[in-house]
Amino acid sequence: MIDILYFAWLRERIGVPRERVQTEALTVRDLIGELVARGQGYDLAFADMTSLRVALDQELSEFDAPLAGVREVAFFPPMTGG
Amino acid sequence: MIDILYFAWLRERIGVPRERVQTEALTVRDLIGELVARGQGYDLAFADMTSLRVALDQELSEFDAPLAGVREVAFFPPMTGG
Amino acid sequence: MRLSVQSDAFDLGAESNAFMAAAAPAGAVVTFTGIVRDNQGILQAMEIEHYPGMTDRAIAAMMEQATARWSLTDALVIHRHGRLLPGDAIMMVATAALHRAEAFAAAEFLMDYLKSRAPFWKKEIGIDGADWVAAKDTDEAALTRW
Amino acid sequence: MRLSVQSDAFDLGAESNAFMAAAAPAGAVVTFTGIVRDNQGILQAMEIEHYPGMTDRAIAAMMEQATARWSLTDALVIHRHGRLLPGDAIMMVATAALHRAEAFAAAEFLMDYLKSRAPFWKKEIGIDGADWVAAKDTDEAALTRW
Repeated sequence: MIDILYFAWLRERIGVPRERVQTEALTVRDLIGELVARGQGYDLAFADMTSLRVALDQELSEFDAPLAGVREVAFFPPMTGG
Repeated sequence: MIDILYFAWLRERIGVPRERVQTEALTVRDLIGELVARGQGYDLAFADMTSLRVALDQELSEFDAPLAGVREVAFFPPMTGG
Repeated sequence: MRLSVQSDAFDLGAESNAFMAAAAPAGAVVTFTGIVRDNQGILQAMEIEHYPGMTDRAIAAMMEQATARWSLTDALVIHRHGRLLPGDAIMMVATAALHRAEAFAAAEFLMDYLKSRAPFWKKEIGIDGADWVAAKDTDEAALTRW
Repeated sequence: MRLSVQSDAFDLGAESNAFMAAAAPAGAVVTFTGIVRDNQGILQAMEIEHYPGMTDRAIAAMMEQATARWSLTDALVIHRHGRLLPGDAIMMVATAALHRAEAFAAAEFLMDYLKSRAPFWKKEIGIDGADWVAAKDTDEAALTRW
Protein backbone atom coordinates (compact mmCIF):
# COMPACT_ATOMS: atom_id res chain seq x y z
CA MET A 1 0.00 0.00 0.00
CA ILE A 2 1.21 3.46 -0.87
CA ASP A 3 -0.11 6.94 -0.07
CA ILE A 4 -0.57 9.21 -3.05
CA LEU A 5 -1.00 12.97 -2.57
CA TYR A 6 -2.14 15.51 -5.14
CA PHE A 7 -1.69 19.27 -5.01
CA ALA A 8 -2.97 22.35 -6.82
CA TRP A 9 -4.70 21.65 -10.15
CA LEU A 10 -3.80 17.95 -9.99
CA ARG A 11 -5.82 17.72 -6.79
CA GLU A 12 -8.70 19.59 -8.43
CA ARG A 13 -8.75 17.41 -11.56
CA ILE A 14 -8.53 14.17 -9.61
CA GLY A 15 -10.99 15.34 -6.98
CA VAL A 16 -9.23 14.11 -3.85
CA PRO A 17 -6.17 15.43 -1.98
CA ARG A 18 -4.88 11.97 -1.15
CA GLU A 19 -5.67 8.28 -1.46
CA ARG A 20 -4.14 4.98 -0.46
CA VAL A 21 -3.61 2.54 -3.33
CA GLN A 22 -2.49 -1.03 -3.82
CA THR A 23 0.06 -1.08 -6.63
CA GLU A 24 2.50 -3.39 -8.37
CA ALA A 25 4.27 -0.47 -10.08
CA LEU A 26 8.04 -0.61 -9.99
CA THR A 27 8.64 3.02 -10.92
CA VAL A 28 6.82 6.35 -10.73
CA ARG A 29 6.15 6.10 -14.46
CA ASP A 30 4.49 2.70 -14.00
CA LEU A 31 2.34 4.12 -11.22
CA ILE A 32 1.23 7.01 -13.42
CA GLY A 33 0.29 4.44 -16.08
CA GLU A 34 -1.93 2.60 -13.61
CA LEU A 35 -3.59 5.83 -12.49
CA VAL A 36 -4.20 7.13 -16.02
CA ALA A 37 -5.89 3.81 -16.89
CA ARG A 38 -8.62 4.73 -14.41
CA GLY A 39 -9.75 7.63 -16.60
CA GLN A 40 -12.10 9.89 -14.57
CA GLY A 41 -9.88 12.95 -14.41
CA TYR A 42 -6.69 10.99 -13.86
CA ASP A 43 -6.04 10.96 -17.58
CA LEU A 44 -6.54 14.72 -17.69
CA ALA A 45 -4.40 15.32 -14.62
CA PHE A 46 -1.48 13.39 -16.08
CA ALA A 47 -1.92 14.45 -19.70
CA ASP A 48 1.04 16.84 -19.73
CA MET A 49 4.08 15.27 -18.10
CA THR A 50 6.21 18.38 -18.65
CA SER A 51 3.95 20.17 -16.15
CA LEU A 52 4.24 17.37 -13.62
CA ARG A 53 6.58 17.05 -10.65
CA VAL A 54 6.88 14.12 -8.25
CA ALA A 55 8.20 13.76 -4.71
CA LEU A 56 8.95 10.40 -3.06
CA ASP A 57 8.76 10.47 0.71
CA GLN A 58 8.86 14.28 0.51
CA GLU A 59 11.97 14.56 -1.65
CA LEU A 60 11.77 15.75 -5.27
CA SER A 61 12.40 12.82 -7.58
CA GLU A 62 12.28 11.56 -11.17
CA PHE A 63 9.69 9.57 -13.11
CA ASP A 64 12.09 6.67 -13.52
CA ALA A 65 12.80 6.40 -9.81
CA PRO A 66 11.97 3.00 -8.24
CA LEU A 67 9.07 2.80 -5.78
CA ALA A 68 10.56 0.04 -3.64
CA GLY A 69 10.31 1.06 0.03
CA VAL A 70 8.51 4.32 -0.77
CA ARG A 71 5.54 5.11 1.49
CA GLU A 72 4.37 8.46 0.12
CA VAL A 73 4.22 9.67 -3.47
CA ALA A 74 3.16 13.25 -4.20
CA PHE A 75 2.22 14.64 -7.62
CA PHE A 76 2.00 18.37 -8.27
CA PRO A 77 2.61 21.06 -10.89
CA PRO A 78 5.81 23.16 -10.92
CA MET A 79 6.06 25.03 -7.64
CA THR A 80 5.23 28.73 -7.34
CA GLY A 81 6.50 29.76 -3.93
CA GLY A 82 8.22 32.92 -2.79
CA MET B 1 38.63 83.81 -3.36
CA ILE B 2 37.79 80.17 -3.13
CA ASP B 3 36.70 77.94 -0.22
CA ILE B 4 38.76 74.81 0.28
CA LEU B 5 37.45 71.96 2.44
CA TYR B 6 39.43 69.00 3.76
CA PHE B 7 38.03 65.74 5.09
CA ALA B 8 39.25 62.68 7.01
CA TRP B 9 43.03 62.34 7.17
CA LEU B 10 43.58 65.27 4.83
CA ARG B 11 41.84 67.46 7.39
CA GLU B 12 43.96 65.99 10.17
CA ARG B 13 47.26 66.46 8.32
CA ILE B 14 46.47 70.02 7.29
CA GLY B 15 44.98 70.89 10.65
CA VAL B 16 41.90 72.82 9.53
CA PRO B 17 38.57 71.63 8.09
CA ARG B 18 38.29 74.58 5.72
CA GLU B 19 39.96 77.78 4.65
CA ARG B 20 39.40 80.58 2.18
CA VAL B 21 42.29 81.24 -0.17
CA GLN B 22 43.24 83.73 -2.85
CA THR B 23 44.49 81.78 -5.86
CA GLU B 24 45.55 82.30 -9.45
CA ALA B 25 45.38 78.55 -10.17
CA LEU B 26 43.65 77.60 -13.41
CA THR B 27 43.12 73.92 -12.58
CA VAL B 28 42.80 71.71 -9.51
CA ARG B 29 46.32 70.45 -10.17
CA ASP B 30 47.67 74.03 -10.12
CA LEU B 31 45.87 74.68 -6.85
CA ILE B 32 47.39 71.58 -5.28
CA GLY B 33 50.82 72.85 -6.41
CA GLU B 34 50.23 76.15 -4.62
CA LEU B 35 49.11 74.39 -1.45
CA VAL B 36 52.01 71.90 -1.42
CA ALA B 37 54.46 74.81 -1.71
CA ARG B 38 53.29 75.94 1.73
CA GLY B 39 54.84 72.84 3.33
CA GLN B 40 53.49 72.51 6.92
CA GLY B 41 51.49 69.32 6.46
CA TYR B 42 50.13 70.31 3.05
CA ASP B 43 53.03 68.50 1.39
CA LEU B 44 52.27 65.40 3.46
CA ALA B 45 48.52 65.62 2.81
CA PHE B 46 49.00 65.78 -0.96
CA ALA B 47 51.98 63.39 -1.18
CA ASP B 48 49.98 60.50 -2.63
CA MET B 49 47.73 61.68 -5.44
CA THR B 50 46.33 58.18 -6.01
CA SER B 51 44.69 58.41 -2.57
CA LEU B 52 43.22 61.81 -3.31
CA ARG B 53 39.76 62.74 -4.55
CA VAL B 54 38.42 66.19 -5.38
CA ALA B 55 34.96 67.68 -5.62
CA LEU B 56 34.18 71.03 -7.26
CA ASP B 57 31.06 72.71 -5.94
CA GLN B 58 30.08 69.37 -4.41
CA GLU B 59 30.45 67.26 -7.56
CA LEU B 60 33.24 64.70 -7.94
CA SER B 61 35.77 65.99 -10.45
CA GLU B 62 39.23 65.50 -11.96
CA PHE B 63 42.60 67.09 -11.21
CA ASP B 64 42.71 68.67 -14.66
CA ALA B 65 39.33 70.34 -14.26
CA PRO B 66 39.36 74.15 -14.61
CA LEU B 67 38.64 76.26 -11.51
CA ALA B 68 36.95 79.12 -13.35
CA GLY B 69 33.67 79.94 -11.61
CA VAL B 70 34.19 77.34 -8.89
CA ARG B 71 33.36 78.53 -5.38
CA GLU B 72 34.07 75.43 -3.31
CA VAL B 73 36.85 72.85 -3.69
CA ALA B 74 36.92 69.79 -1.43
CA PHE B 75 39.82 67.38 -1.02
CA PHE B 76 39.39 63.99 0.62
CA PRO B 77 40.57 60.37 0.52
CA PRO B 78 38.58 57.64 -1.27
CA MET B 79 35.13 57.43 0.31
CA THR B 80 34.17 54.67 2.72
CA GLY B 81 30.42 54.94 3.13
CA GLY B 82 27.79 52.26 3.40
CA MET C 1 18.44 29.87 11.83
CA ARG C 2 14.65 30.03 12.02
CA LEU C 3 11.99 28.79 9.65
CA SER C 4 8.26 29.26 9.94
CA VAL C 5 5.53 28.16 7.55
CA GLN C 6 2.34 29.69 8.85
CA SER C 7 -1.12 30.94 7.92
CA ASP C 8 -0.91 33.95 10.26
CA ALA C 9 0.40 37.32 9.14
CA PHE C 10 3.88 38.28 10.30
CA ASP C 11 5.31 41.66 11.30
CA LEU C 12 8.21 42.53 8.99
CA GLY C 13 9.44 45.27 11.33
CA ALA C 14 9.42 43.16 14.47
CA GLU C 15 11.05 40.24 12.63
CA SER C 16 13.71 42.52 11.13
CA ASN C 17 14.61 44.06 14.48
CA ALA C 18 14.75 40.70 16.26
CA PHE C 19 16.87 39.27 13.45
CA MET C 20 19.29 42.21 13.52
CA ALA C 21 19.61 42.08 17.30
CA ALA C 22 20.78 38.47 17.07
CA ALA C 23 22.90 38.84 13.93
CA ALA C 24 26.29 39.57 15.56
CA PRO C 25 29.06 39.39 14.42
CA ALA C 26 27.41 40.22 11.10
CA GLY C 27 28.14 43.52 9.37
CA ALA C 28 25.40 43.08 6.78
CA VAL C 29 21.73 42.13 6.99
CA VAL C 30 19.52 41.73 3.91
CA THR C 31 15.77 41.18 3.98
CA PHE C 32 13.42 40.35 1.16
CA THR C 33 9.65 40.61 1.46
CA GLY C 34 7.21 39.34 -1.14
CA ILE C 35 3.87 41.14 -1.36
CA VAL C 36 0.57 40.20 -3.05
CA ARG C 37 0.11 42.57 -5.97
CA ASP C 38 -3.39 43.54 -7.01
CA ASN C 39 -2.61 43.57 -10.75
CA GLN C 40 -4.41 46.86 -11.38
CA GLY C 41 -7.37 45.88 -9.24
CA ILE C 42 -8.06 42.57 -10.99
CA LEU C 43 -6.92 40.40 -8.09
CA GLN C 44 -9.24 39.90 -5.13
CA ALA C 45 -7.29 37.32 -3.17
CA MET C 46 -4.47 34.81 -3.39
CA GLU C 47 -4.69 31.30 -2.01
CA ILE C 48 -1.47 29.49 -1.26
CA GLU C 49 -1.52 25.72 -0.96
CA HIS C 50 1.47 23.82 0.36
CA TYR C 51 2.66 20.31 1.13
CA PRO C 52 3.03 20.43 4.91
CA GLY C 53 5.36 17.49 5.38
CA MET C 54 7.73 18.50 2.64
CA THR C 55 7.75 22.28 3.01
CA ASP C 56 9.81 22.49 6.17
CA ARG C 57 12.43 19.98 5.11
CA ALA C 58 12.82 21.50 1.64
CA ILE C 59 13.29 25.02 3.02
CA ALA C 60 15.57 23.89 5.85
CA ALA C 61 17.81 22.18 3.29
CA MET C 62 18.03 25.40 1.24
CA MET C 63 18.86 27.41 4.34
CA GLU C 64 21.59 25.01 5.39
CA GLN C 65 23.08 25.13 1.93
CA ALA C 66 23.03 28.95 1.90
CA THR C 67 24.48 29.17 5.40
CA ALA C 68 27.43 26.94 4.52
CA ARG C 69 28.10 28.49 1.13
CA TRP C 70 28.08 32.14 2.23
CA SER C 71 29.16 31.70 5.86
CA LEU C 72 25.96 33.25 7.14
CA THR C 73 25.84 34.15 10.80
CA ASP C 74 22.05 33.75 10.71
CA ALA C 75 19.14 33.14 8.33
CA LEU C 76 15.36 33.42 8.55
CA VAL C 77 12.52 32.29 6.29
CA ILE C 78 8.84 32.95 6.99
CA HIS C 79 6.33 31.80 4.37
CA ARG C 80 2.57 32.08 4.64
CA HIS C 81 -0.07 29.76 3.25
CA GLY C 82 -3.85 30.08 3.04
CA ARG C 83 -5.84 33.08 1.87
CA LEU C 84 -4.06 36.42 1.42
CA LEU C 85 -5.26 39.80 0.20
CA PRO C 86 -3.59 42.33 -2.10
CA GLY C 87 -0.94 44.23 -0.13
CA ASP C 88 -0.37 41.35 2.29
CA ALA C 89 3.17 40.14 2.83
CA ILE C 90 3.46 36.57 1.49
CA MET C 91 6.87 35.72 2.82
CA MET C 92 10.18 37.09 3.96
CA VAL C 93 13.80 36.03 3.93
CA ALA C 94 16.56 37.52 6.06
CA THR C 95 20.28 36.79 5.84
CA ALA C 96 23.18 38.00 7.97
CA ALA C 97 26.85 37.81 6.98
CA LEU C 98 30.12 39.58 7.68
CA HIS C 99 30.01 41.42 4.35
CA ARG C 100 27.31 42.66 2.02
CA ALA C 101 28.10 40.51 -1.02
CA GLU C 102 27.49 37.30 0.93
CA ALA C 103 24.27 38.54 2.53
CA PHE C 104 22.88 39.64 -0.85
CA ALA C 105 23.90 36.45 -2.68
CA ALA C 106 22.41 34.20 0.00
CA ALA C 107 19.11 36.12 0.01
CA GLU C 108 18.82 35.90 -3.78
CA PHE C 109 19.72 32.22 -3.73
CA LEU C 110 17.04 31.51 -1.13
CA MET C 111 14.46 33.47 -3.11
CA ASP C 112 15.28 31.65 -6.35
CA TYR C 113 14.99 28.29 -4.62
CA LEU C 114 11.83 29.18 -2.71
CA LYS C 115 10.20 30.21 -6.00
CA SER C 116 10.83 26.93 -7.79
CA ARG C 117 11.77 24.25 -5.25
CA ALA C 118 9.63 24.83 -2.18
CA PRO C 119 6.25 23.07 -2.45
CA PHE C 120 3.88 26.03 -2.57
CA TRP C 121 1.25 26.68 -5.23
CA LYS C 122 -0.44 30.02 -5.70
CA LYS C 123 -3.98 30.48 -6.92
CA GLU C 124 -5.21 33.90 -7.93
CA ILE C 125 -8.84 34.68 -7.16
CA GLY C 126 -9.87 37.41 -9.58
CA ILE C 127 -13.02 39.23 -10.52
CA ASP C 128 -13.30 36.91 -13.55
CA GLY C 129 -12.60 33.64 -11.75
CA ALA C 130 -9.73 31.72 -10.20
CA ASP C 131 -6.54 30.43 -11.78
CA TRP C 132 -3.38 28.68 -10.65
CA VAL C 133 -0.28 30.78 -11.16
CA ALA C 134 1.93 29.22 -13.83
CA ALA C 135 5.59 28.70 -13.02
CA LYS C 136 7.77 31.06 -15.04
CA ASP C 137 10.57 29.86 -17.26
CA THR C 138 12.63 32.79 -15.98
CA ASP C 139 12.31 31.48 -12.42
CA GLU C 140 13.52 28.04 -13.46
CA ALA C 141 16.35 29.62 -15.44
CA ALA C 142 17.36 31.72 -12.42
CA LEU C 143 18.48 28.54 -10.64
CA THR C 144 21.21 27.87 -13.17
CA ARG C 145 23.33 30.76 -11.89
CA TRP C 146 23.91 29.07 -8.54
CA MET D 1 11.73 58.37 -2.29
CA ARG D 2 13.21 59.43 1.03
CA LEU D 3 16.77 60.18 2.04
CA SER D 4 18.04 61.01 5.51
CA VAL D 5 21.62 61.67 6.62
CA GLN D 6 21.48 61.87 10.39
CA SER D 7 23.46 61.40 13.59
CA ASP D 8 20.52 59.81 15.44
CA ALA D 9 19.90 56.10 15.49
CA PHE D 10 17.08 54.77 13.31
CA ASP D 11 14.63 51.93 13.88
CA LEU D 12 15.05 49.33 11.14
CA GLY D 13 11.72 47.69 12.01
CA ALA D 14 9.67 50.88 12.00
CA GLU D 15 11.36 52.07 8.80
CA SER D 16 10.78 48.70 7.10
CA ASN D 17 7.10 48.62 8.02
CA ALA D 18 6.51 52.21 6.94
CA PHE D 19 8.34 51.56 3.68
CA MET D 20 6.36 48.42 2.96
CA ALA D 21 3.05 50.10 3.76
CA ALA D 22 3.76 52.72 1.09
CA ALA D 23 5.37 50.40 -1.48
CA ALA D 24 2.27 49.51 -3.54
CA PRO D 25 2.04 48.37 -6.30
CA ALA D 26 5.37 46.67 -5.52
CA GLY D 27 5.54 42.90 -5.19
CA ALA D 28 9.08 42.91 -3.83
CA VAL D 29 10.82 44.88 -1.08
CA VAL D 30 14.53 44.49 -0.31
CA THR D 31 16.30 46.08 2.65
CA PHE D 32 19.98 46.21 3.45
CA THR D 33 21.34 47.22 6.84
CA GLY D 34 25.01 47.85 7.58
CA ILE D 35 26.14 47.20 11.14
CA VAL D 36 29.32 48.20 13.02
CA ARG D 37 31.31 45.01 13.60
CA ASP D 38 33.47 44.75 16.70
CA ASN D 39 36.27 42.83 14.95
CA GLN D 40 36.67 40.30 17.75
CA GLY D 41 36.47 42.91 20.45
CA ILE D 42 39.22 45.17 19.05
CA LEU D 43 36.87 47.95 17.97
CA GLN D 44 35.56 50.35 20.59
CA ALA D 45 33.76 52.84 18.37
CA MET D 46 33.42 54.07 14.82
CA GLU D 47 33.36 57.73 13.86
CA ILE D 48 31.81 58.67 10.55
CA GLU D 49 32.67 62.01 9.00
CA HIS D 50 30.77 63.35 6.02
CA TYR D 51 30.59 66.33 3.68
CA PRO D 52 27.19 67.79 4.54
CA GLY D 53 26.61 69.83 1.42
CA MET D 54 27.57 67.05 -0.95
CA THR D 55 26.16 63.99 0.80
CA ASP D 56 22.49 64.62 0.08
CA ARG D 57 22.96 65.54 -3.56
CA ALA D 58 25.28 62.58 -4.23
CA ILE D 59 22.89 60.07 -2.67
CA ALA D 60 19.81 61.64 -4.27
CA ALA D 61 21.47 61.31 -7.68
CA MET D 62 22.19 57.59 -7.05
CA MET D 63 18.60 57.03 -5.94
CA GLU D 64 17.20 58.75 -9.01
CA GLN D 65 19.43 56.67 -11.24
CA ALA D 66 18.37 53.43 -9.51
CA THR D 67 14.69 54.38 -9.60
CA ALA D 68 14.78 55.01 -13.33
CA ARG D 69 16.91 52.00 -14.24
CA TRP D 70 14.91 49.41 -12.27
CA SER D 71 11.47 51.09 -12.32
CA LEU D 72 11.38 51.26 -8.53
CA THR D 73 8.06 52.15 -6.97
CA ASP D 74 9.96 53.54 -3.97
CA ALA D 75 13.45 53.85 -2.47
CA LEU D 76 14.85 54.81 0.92
CA VAL D 77 18.37 55.58 2.15
CA ILE D 78 19.23 56.40 5.77
CA HIS D 79 22.90 56.95 6.62
CA ARG D 80 24.25 57.91 10.01
CA HIS D 81 27.29 60.04 10.82
CA GLY D 82 29.06 60.77 14.10
CA ARG D 83 30.08 58.27 16.75
CA LEU D 84 28.69 54.70 16.60
CA LEU D 85 29.29 51.66 18.75
CA PRO D 86 29.75 48.01 17.76
CA GLY D 87 26.35 46.50 16.93
CA ASP D 88 24.88 49.85 15.90
CA ALA D 89 23.20 50.09 12.53
CA ILE D 90 25.23 52.45 10.31
CA MET D 91 22.83 52.78 7.43
CA MET D 92 19.99 51.15 5.57
CA VAL D 93 18.72 51.00 2.04
CA ALA D 94 15.24 49.86 0.98
CA THR D 95 13.98 49.31 -2.55
CA ALA D 96 10.53 48.38 -3.84
CA ALA D 97 9.79 47.05 -7.32
CA LEU D 98 7.23 44.92 -9.11
CA HIS D 99 9.57 41.90 -9.18
CA ARG D 100 12.40 40.61 -7.03
CA ALA D 101 15.23 40.86 -9.56
CA GLU D 102 14.78 44.62 -9.88
CA ALA D 103 14.51 45.21 -6.13
CA PHE D 104 17.67 43.19 -5.47
CA ALA D 105 19.69 44.79 -8.27
CA ALA D 106 18.74 48.31 -7.22
CA ALA D 107 19.64 47.65 -3.57
CA GLU D 108 23.04 46.23 -4.55
CA PHE D 109 23.66 49.11 -6.92
CA LEU D 110 22.85 51.66 -4.21
CA MET D 111 25.13 49.87 -1.74
CA ASP D 112 28.02 49.73 -4.19
CA TYR D 113 27.66 53.44 -4.93
CA LEU D 114 27.20 54.45 -1.30
CA LYS D 115 30.41 52.58 -0.43
CA SER D 116 32.59 54.39 -2.95
CA ARG D 117 30.78 57.51 -4.18
CA ALA D 118 28.98 59.00 -1.19
CA PRO D 119 31.22 61.37 0.81
CA PHE D 120 31.53 59.47 4.08
CA TRP D 121 34.77 58.50 5.82
CA LYS D 122 34.96 55.94 8.59
CA LYS D 123 37.46 56.04 11.43
CA GLU D 124 37.86 53.03 13.69
CA ILE D 125 38.62 53.76 17.34
CA GLY D 126 40.33 50.66 18.69
CA ILE D 127 42.01 49.64 21.89
CA ASP D 128 45.38 50.35 20.21
CA GLY D 129 44.48 53.70 18.70
CA ALA D 130 42.45 55.19 15.89
CA ASP D 131 42.72 54.67 12.14
CA TRP D 132 40.85 55.73 9.03
CA VAL D 133 39.30 52.84 7.20
CA ALA D 134 41.01 52.32 3.84
CA ALA D 135 38.84 52.06 0.75
CA LYS D 136 38.90 48.53 -0.65
CA ASP D 137 39.89 47.75 -4.22
CA THR D 138 37.03 45.26 -4.27
CA ASP D 139 34.53 48.04 -3.54
CA GLU D 140 35.86 50.14 -6.38
CA ALA D 141 35.83 47.10 -8.67
CA ALA D 142 32.22 46.37 -7.71
CA LEU D 143 31.13 49.53 -9.54
CA THR D 144 32.25 48.19 -12.89
CA ARG D 145 29.38 45.70 -13.02
CA TRP D 146 26.77 48.45 -13.28
